[in-house]
Amino acid sequence: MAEYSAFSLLKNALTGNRDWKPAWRKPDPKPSYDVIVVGGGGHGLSTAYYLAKEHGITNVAVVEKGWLGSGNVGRNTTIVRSNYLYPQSIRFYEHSMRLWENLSHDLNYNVMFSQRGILNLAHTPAQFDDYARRGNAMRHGGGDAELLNPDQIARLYPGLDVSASARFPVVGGLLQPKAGTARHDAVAWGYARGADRRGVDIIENCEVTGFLRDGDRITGVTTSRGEIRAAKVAVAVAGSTGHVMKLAGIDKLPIESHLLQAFVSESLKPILPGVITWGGGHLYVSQSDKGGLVFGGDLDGYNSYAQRGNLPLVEEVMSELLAMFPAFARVRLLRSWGGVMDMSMDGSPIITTGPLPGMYLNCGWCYGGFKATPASGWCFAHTIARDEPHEINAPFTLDRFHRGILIDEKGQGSTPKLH
Amino acid sequence: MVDQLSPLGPVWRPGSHGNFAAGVGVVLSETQPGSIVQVAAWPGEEKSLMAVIRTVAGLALPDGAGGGVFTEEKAAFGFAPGKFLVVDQAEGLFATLSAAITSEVGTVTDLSHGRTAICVAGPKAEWVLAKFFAIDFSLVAFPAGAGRSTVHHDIFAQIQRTGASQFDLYVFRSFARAVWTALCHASEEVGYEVQ
Amino acid sequence: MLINCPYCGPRDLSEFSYQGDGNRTRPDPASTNQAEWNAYVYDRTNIAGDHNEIWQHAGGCRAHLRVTRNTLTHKIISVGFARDERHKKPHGHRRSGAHS
Amino acid sequence: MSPRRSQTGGRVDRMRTIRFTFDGRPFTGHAGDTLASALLANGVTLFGRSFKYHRPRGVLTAGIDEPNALVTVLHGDVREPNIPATMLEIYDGLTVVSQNRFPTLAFDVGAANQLGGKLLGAGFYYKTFMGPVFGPLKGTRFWMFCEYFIRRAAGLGRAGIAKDPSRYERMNAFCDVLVVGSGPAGLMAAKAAADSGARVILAELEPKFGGAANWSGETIDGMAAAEWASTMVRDLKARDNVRLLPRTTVWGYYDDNAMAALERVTDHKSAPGKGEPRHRHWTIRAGSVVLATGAFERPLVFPGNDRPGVMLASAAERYANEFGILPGQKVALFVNNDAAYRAASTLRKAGAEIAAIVDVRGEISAAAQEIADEGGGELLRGHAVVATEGGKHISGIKVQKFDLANGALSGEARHLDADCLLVSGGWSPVIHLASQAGLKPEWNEALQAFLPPKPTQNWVGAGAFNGRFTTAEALTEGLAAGLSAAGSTGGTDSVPEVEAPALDPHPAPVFEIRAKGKAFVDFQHDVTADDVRLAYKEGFVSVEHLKRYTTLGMATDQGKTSNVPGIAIMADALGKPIPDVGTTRFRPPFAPVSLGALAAERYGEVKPERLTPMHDWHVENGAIMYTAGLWYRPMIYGLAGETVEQAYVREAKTTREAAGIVDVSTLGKIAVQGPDAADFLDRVYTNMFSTLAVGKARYGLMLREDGIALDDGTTWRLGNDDFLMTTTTANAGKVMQHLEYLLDVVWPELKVRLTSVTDQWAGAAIGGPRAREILASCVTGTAVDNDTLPFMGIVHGEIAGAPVMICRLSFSGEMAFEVYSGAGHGVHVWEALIEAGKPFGMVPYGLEALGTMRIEKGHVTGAEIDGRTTARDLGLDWMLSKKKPFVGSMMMDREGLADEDRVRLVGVIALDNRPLNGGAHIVEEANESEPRNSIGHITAVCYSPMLGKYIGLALVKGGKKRHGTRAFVSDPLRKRFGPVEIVSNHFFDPEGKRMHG
Ligand SMILES: Cc1cc2nc3c(=O)[nH]c(=O)nc-3n(C[C@H](O)[C@H](O)[C@H](O)COP(=O)(O)OP(=O)(O)OC[C@H]3O[C@@H](n4cnc5c(N)ncnc54)[C@H](O)[C@@H]3O)c2cc1C
Ligand SMILES: NC(=O)c1ccc[n+]([C@@H]2O[C@H](COP(=O)([O-])OP(=O)(O)OC[C@H]3O[C@@H](n4cnc5c(N)ncnc54)[C@H](O)[C@@H]3O)[C@@H](O)[C@H]2O)c1
Ligand SMILES: Cc1cc2nc3c(=O)[nH]c(=O)nc-3n(C[C@H](O)[C@H](O)[C@H](O)COP(=O)(O)O)c2cc1C
Ligand SMILES: [Zn+2]
Repeated sequence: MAEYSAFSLLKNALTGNRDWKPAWRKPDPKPSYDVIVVGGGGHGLSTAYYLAKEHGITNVAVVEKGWLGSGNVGRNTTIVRSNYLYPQSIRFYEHSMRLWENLSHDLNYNVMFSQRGILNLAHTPAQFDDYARRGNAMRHGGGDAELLNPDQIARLYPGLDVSASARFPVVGGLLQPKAGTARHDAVAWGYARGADRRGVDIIENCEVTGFLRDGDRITGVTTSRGEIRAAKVAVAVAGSTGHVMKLAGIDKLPIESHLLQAFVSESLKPILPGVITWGGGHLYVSQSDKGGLVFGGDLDGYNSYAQRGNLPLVEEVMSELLAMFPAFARVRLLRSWGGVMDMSMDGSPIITTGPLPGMYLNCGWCYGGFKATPASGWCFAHTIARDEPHEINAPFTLDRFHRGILIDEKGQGSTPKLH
Repeated sequence: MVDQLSPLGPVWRPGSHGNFAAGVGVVLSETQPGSIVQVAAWPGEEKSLMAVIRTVAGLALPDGAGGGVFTEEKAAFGFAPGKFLVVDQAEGLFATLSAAITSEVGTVTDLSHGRTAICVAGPKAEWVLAKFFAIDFSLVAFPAGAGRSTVHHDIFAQIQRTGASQFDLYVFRSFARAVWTALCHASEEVGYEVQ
Repeated sequence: MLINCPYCGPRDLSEFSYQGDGNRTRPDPASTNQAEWNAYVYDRTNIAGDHNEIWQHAGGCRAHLRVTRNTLTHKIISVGFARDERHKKPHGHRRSGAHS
Repeated sequence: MSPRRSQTGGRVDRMRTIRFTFDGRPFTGHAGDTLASALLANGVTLFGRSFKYHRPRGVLTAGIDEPNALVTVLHGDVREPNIPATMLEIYDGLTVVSQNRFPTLAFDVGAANQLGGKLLGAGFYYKTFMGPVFGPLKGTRFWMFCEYFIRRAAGLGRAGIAKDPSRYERMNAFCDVLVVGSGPAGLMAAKAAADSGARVILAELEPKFGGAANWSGETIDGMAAAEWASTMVRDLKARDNVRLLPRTTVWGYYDDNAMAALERVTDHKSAPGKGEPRHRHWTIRAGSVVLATGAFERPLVFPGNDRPGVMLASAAERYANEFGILPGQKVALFVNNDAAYRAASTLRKAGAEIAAIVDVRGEISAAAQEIADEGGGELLRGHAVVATEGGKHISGIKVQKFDLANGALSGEARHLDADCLLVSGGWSPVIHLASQAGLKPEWNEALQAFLPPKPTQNWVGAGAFNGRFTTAEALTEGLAAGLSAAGSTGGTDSVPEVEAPALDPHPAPVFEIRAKGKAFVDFQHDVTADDVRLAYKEGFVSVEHLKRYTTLGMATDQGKTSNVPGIAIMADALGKPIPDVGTTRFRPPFAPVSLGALAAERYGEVKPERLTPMHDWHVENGAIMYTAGLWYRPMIYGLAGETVEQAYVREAKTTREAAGIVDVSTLGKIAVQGPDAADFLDRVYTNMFSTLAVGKARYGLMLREDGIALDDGTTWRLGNDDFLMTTTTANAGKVMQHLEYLLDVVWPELKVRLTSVTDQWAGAAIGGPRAREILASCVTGTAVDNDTLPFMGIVHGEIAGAPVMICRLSFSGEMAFEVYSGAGHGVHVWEALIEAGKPFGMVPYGLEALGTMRIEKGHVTGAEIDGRTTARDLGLDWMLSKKKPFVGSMMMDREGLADEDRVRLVGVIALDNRPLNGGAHIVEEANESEPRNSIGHITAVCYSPMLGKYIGLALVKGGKKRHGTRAFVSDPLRKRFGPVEIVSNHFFDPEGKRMHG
């Protein structure tokens, strides 16, 4: 019997819920491993899981400086989509989408992946064409996309201001039906449990404070819980990339750490069927299963490792949300928070071997890495196991910036705060 | 000469509005100066530039960031390092200043059409302006004559205090109608009069 | 966050526009050193701690400021005009000219 | 038995009756009542249903910490859900409905969830609903099917979809000292700071200032505490340097003492005054802050502790003293500390019978003992409540002996009648604001409470906030805090005398009574003590995991009453001290804030409108307006019965055949002035400007630092040191910032000034074969013939008395001129041109015709310069000077940007004579059903009146090499597939004969 099922729930309910096991063990670090994954976020955990599952590498430790999932995986707006423009991106995120679609089964853990669709609103004919370009690119890359007119949109989203008198009237929208949301914490916990059950050591409260090296080669890490050696050290620390890589002597990277705030309203009865974004600025909103409106917008716009933002952005986001849904003026903000984003110079990620021998790097997720969690771990595991990228992540190199082979979805160039 | 057309158009509604039962909180007006000129000194030339302003416009600018002066007809204030806005109810100031300021000293830019001047006056002027700008309008922090550059979201504004409870706002002409509408809206609560 | 503009005084964050890492030096316009250019355009120190950065007082005097700010706490340690800092640098920068 | 209003007492205005409805039933209350107090006065104790099990719930508190009594306020169609009844001041016409119940509050089918019991424990949904691995419900479908029902059961109130007509505003304030909270500590602090001359703001979330003084029943300075508070408030009100903000919750502590506060300006009124905002969003920039936010009382965790009729002791005291309400006739108390004894005394004096005081402690202070002695009722020391009895309201309790040392229960359970149970589990200082900066609060063992962290910002604390739970201490600390915040070294003020029973502020360390039955920790989210233990068992032991796994503290009250008990239970399970578990992270807002308030003045008008000088003319003359960024621009000037396509085709055709005029005032315009201006332009443009003669203009292209195209436009040399640069409408701001950065940061040695003069000039472009004649007929002061005004030449003249500057340049490809006049003269000049054009058949044209003509000419704009293309991609390599470096020159040739396989600008012609769409892709294969292998996309389309065909510009791999070849437009999104010919982007008059005339 699967460890988790309706039946096991019932059985445990009858026995007073006495027999549940910890979702993952709390082992002390061993002196050495085949692979150390630095960072117990979604990507680190899925990397460990796929190392074990796809490559049979189970002598793996995931070291996490705080509590598991305390980074961005535990604080994102949970949007999963693959509505990209460039073929490289479409291929990667479509791969992720396929993994998502079977993830709860694969992990025997309900990650509540719900394909409720994402709708991008367009407010000028030029923007509508731009979305059509992207939607068509998706269709040419094997993805799903549809264009909706304002009537169709109004029917999907009652309460949305589709009036012609709106400051930025809705002229149409791009819908990706397959997109949706997943329960962010469950993704971390599900991967952790999956990896744990396959033998991976998940070590919390274990901060990497330095790297062990043999000449140029990385041979392990020093941590707040002692030295740990490994043949391979894979870094997947998202917002902390700059800081952690400095510990390895890499002083500069095409990454800036920026602050992204997110917001949740009080619980409401269902009012938003899916994810919807506003094109007059930058805003995305959906409703959690608990009923809170979960939403966010732009970065605060300055380098930060603080996980905590400031008011101007809060006000900006609210004004945009209400431009869409004027009725929400009387809905109340319950909580706001911030995460540290590893913004890359073209807005696309990096999954690569190196930059030092014995090291592997996974970063540059900007604010879109949650949806990538399965594919990122899957590709990173491949890259670590085989010492070369899979063709799906081959374009996402570290040297592409200098070489000018950019994957700049937004066309913003090397201004990370604009991606 | 042809008169300048006000950008306020249909939103300019003279008279009293809003909750003025208990008196008018602010008086809003468009001052329509004939000349709005930006002069800017190269670093080190600020003093010579201020001297020219004194000779040409008869305005003795005080030293210090944001310093300014005003008379019935004219006004000048610093709003950025080495940069001043000089305003005259009469036209022609751009030509006079251009003639007087050499390229060794600085530059002169005509903004007579590019900026709209709005005056907010009255006991609630500080209160109304504080709804828009994150600067301290109290007299201690913002003395009479002084200038400030600030912004309300997308709308950039240069503001000179021209009285204990009077401010002149210079905003981009294309935004003037939006600013005016917003000012009227924000003033309703205290009652306002458009002159 | 309040940034103390040397001209305007302390002003709210909403008046400023972040212009990025202040540790970057733009190569001489005539430089043909590709690596230098690449580094200028793409590489960032991204310090977790006191960070040297450029802000423009875009909603104020529009001057660019060189700010030292702690990226862990957001505490601002120092502010000055970016142009002054630049003047203090040992090498003046050549005017542009033809490739040599 | 039920609560009722006592004959006297309280500070509601019994002379003023207020009518409101709850779930359709009419009720009355008095001015000064909250919905909670008014309903209690009417004997109502069932207020709502809990989140998960839909348990009946009453009111637990009297304030902002209320987890249970949440209601929805209706204003016609406009709904406001999840409002604590304890914070809702009643007014005539108030309409309230209960929530999270179906069909009624009393009979709710959702209550069946309770039967799920242990099945629905914390995190049950992670363990099931994965569904079958095959069949129609495979994969995510099954979960989505279940989710549908889960979502409907969850959620609390229902939001509406009708637009809220209210007004919201923001306010910026500056002060030396912001005092948050107006209890004894806050009032003292405000006065002390004000006395020392500081500018003070005092914010209080309640309608009345005074905090605990309003209901403590103590004596301060020989007056009733409430009286003392009123005196203080009168004194403060009279001062110029003090601003009092009632109904104002300070909810956010942001960097550098930027404090966010929400003032509920008119929520308590039947109708707002003229122009009055409903909520005002304050940003208060305070030199220093005094945090005097008091403390929240905590409930105890025991089976049945959520039954309506169970209430915090301090809340009951408040209902009695402030509202003249007896929450029950026969009141029992269950406490672990002294403070609640005062409540017993208060209620007894107000006329209630005290059934019993159940105290977990064996020993109590003399003061408490004294109160118990005078109170009648039994004092059961060393006892605990192990159950409550009753249905939707409490009718009795069960009590057992309790051993404080080990938490063991013993002896027979005894029944006691009670229609109200007051609980007190100690106090938690309101440290939320101080903790928002992220530092950890500090546990105080004696007080069994988390005290504020060390300051990281400029604040001082005072009173109960600091864990100083007596009024005397609050006053002393308030005075000191006020002085220190104001930077004053000493005042002459003395601390007022307090008369109060000498109760011991230290509670016994008891949080939970472990007996059989559901014992609630988080009332709103139905998190039980067993849920906490389940989380422990499954390894969710970090306090953050505990929170996320059980949702403890994630409800609308953010665990104000429940977090500490939950942490204590986890600590107990772990066998660790409470501080080792720690608190979860505090975040703004301290209490929920309306989104409308945060959008403030932007609610209803998210962005300002930007208008050209000729805007009104366009609208009056039939233009349909487009938004272009913040600007509005004419799309077409349609005639009656015309389609958009017919209109723009007519406009473009007329322009090419006679003349047309278009408003180009939105182009970005930057004055570039100074002796180094020409040098600077050479550096930032890819082509040369230093060689440009005065009185001439040149087309220029700028790259970004990374070598990608940034913007294009013409720059006019008006004087030796004086240039007028134009940019595209969309990029004006971006270009300005780019140039300012270079000048200020990179080349400060250059003497160049940049000024935005976009708004200074009105621009009208007039083009077509008759354009020159039209101009000649209305311009004075200059000739406009070929010699005086050659291509790219500039002249100055007048039109109808207004000075103008004319440059002969062309976007349409026609003989064309841009006429610039002062913006204030824009309409005047425009109308004169329109008048002059009449005899020549000139039409005004909009963006569609402009686009059509530029596509025919193959010019690029934002759709092609999209931040991803290089100069070469756009066919603009001819503009890349080899004689000088320029911004981007070293980066534009990198391998990825020089790649032959990149998309390049071409023209496309629809071979099936059907319209094309922007955003359509181009493919080589005639395979409509399986879109794949895109080789590029269409950027802009039109019907070309000159070619009589549907044409477009496209970025296609191979570019020029494909000229003359065929491909297909593939636009599956709009179901458009068909053959196209790829041609040069210069469709029309490629030699430019027409514009050179
Ligand atoms: C507010 C917000 C909203 C977002 N919304 C979305 C969205 O809607 N859709 C989407 O796809 N993406 C979204 N994202 C982005 C997404 O969450 C991230 O890109 C993604 O989670 C990053 O990967 P991760 O999960 O591995 O990162 P993290 O969870 O941040 O993992 C990195 C881990 O490394 C640990 N670490 C750091 N330094 C060390 C060290 N020295 N030693 C040991 N461990 C260390 C950290 O503690 C952390 O747990 C959002 C992000 C935020 C913050
Ligand atoms: N154990 C005990 O007996 C005990 C415990 C706590 C308090 N008290 C009593 O409470 C009083 C303490 O005085 P005090 O002044 O410290 O506290 P207080 O509770 O009298 O006042 C605090 C005030 O701050 C307000 N407030 C809280 N957060 C706010 C926010 N974010 N924005 C705006 N207002 C906010 C509250 O509404 C309240 O009015 C004394 O009278 C004391 O006896 C007793
Ligand atoms: C999708 C999502 C939904 C959330 N819903 C709630 C909620 O209903 N209640 C709540 O208190 N917090 C909610 N949060 C916010 C978390 O409490 C928390 O603030 C966030 O995960 C960041 O962690 P931190 O605040 O501990 O740094 C939600 C967060 C996310 C990402
Ligand atoms: Zn400034």
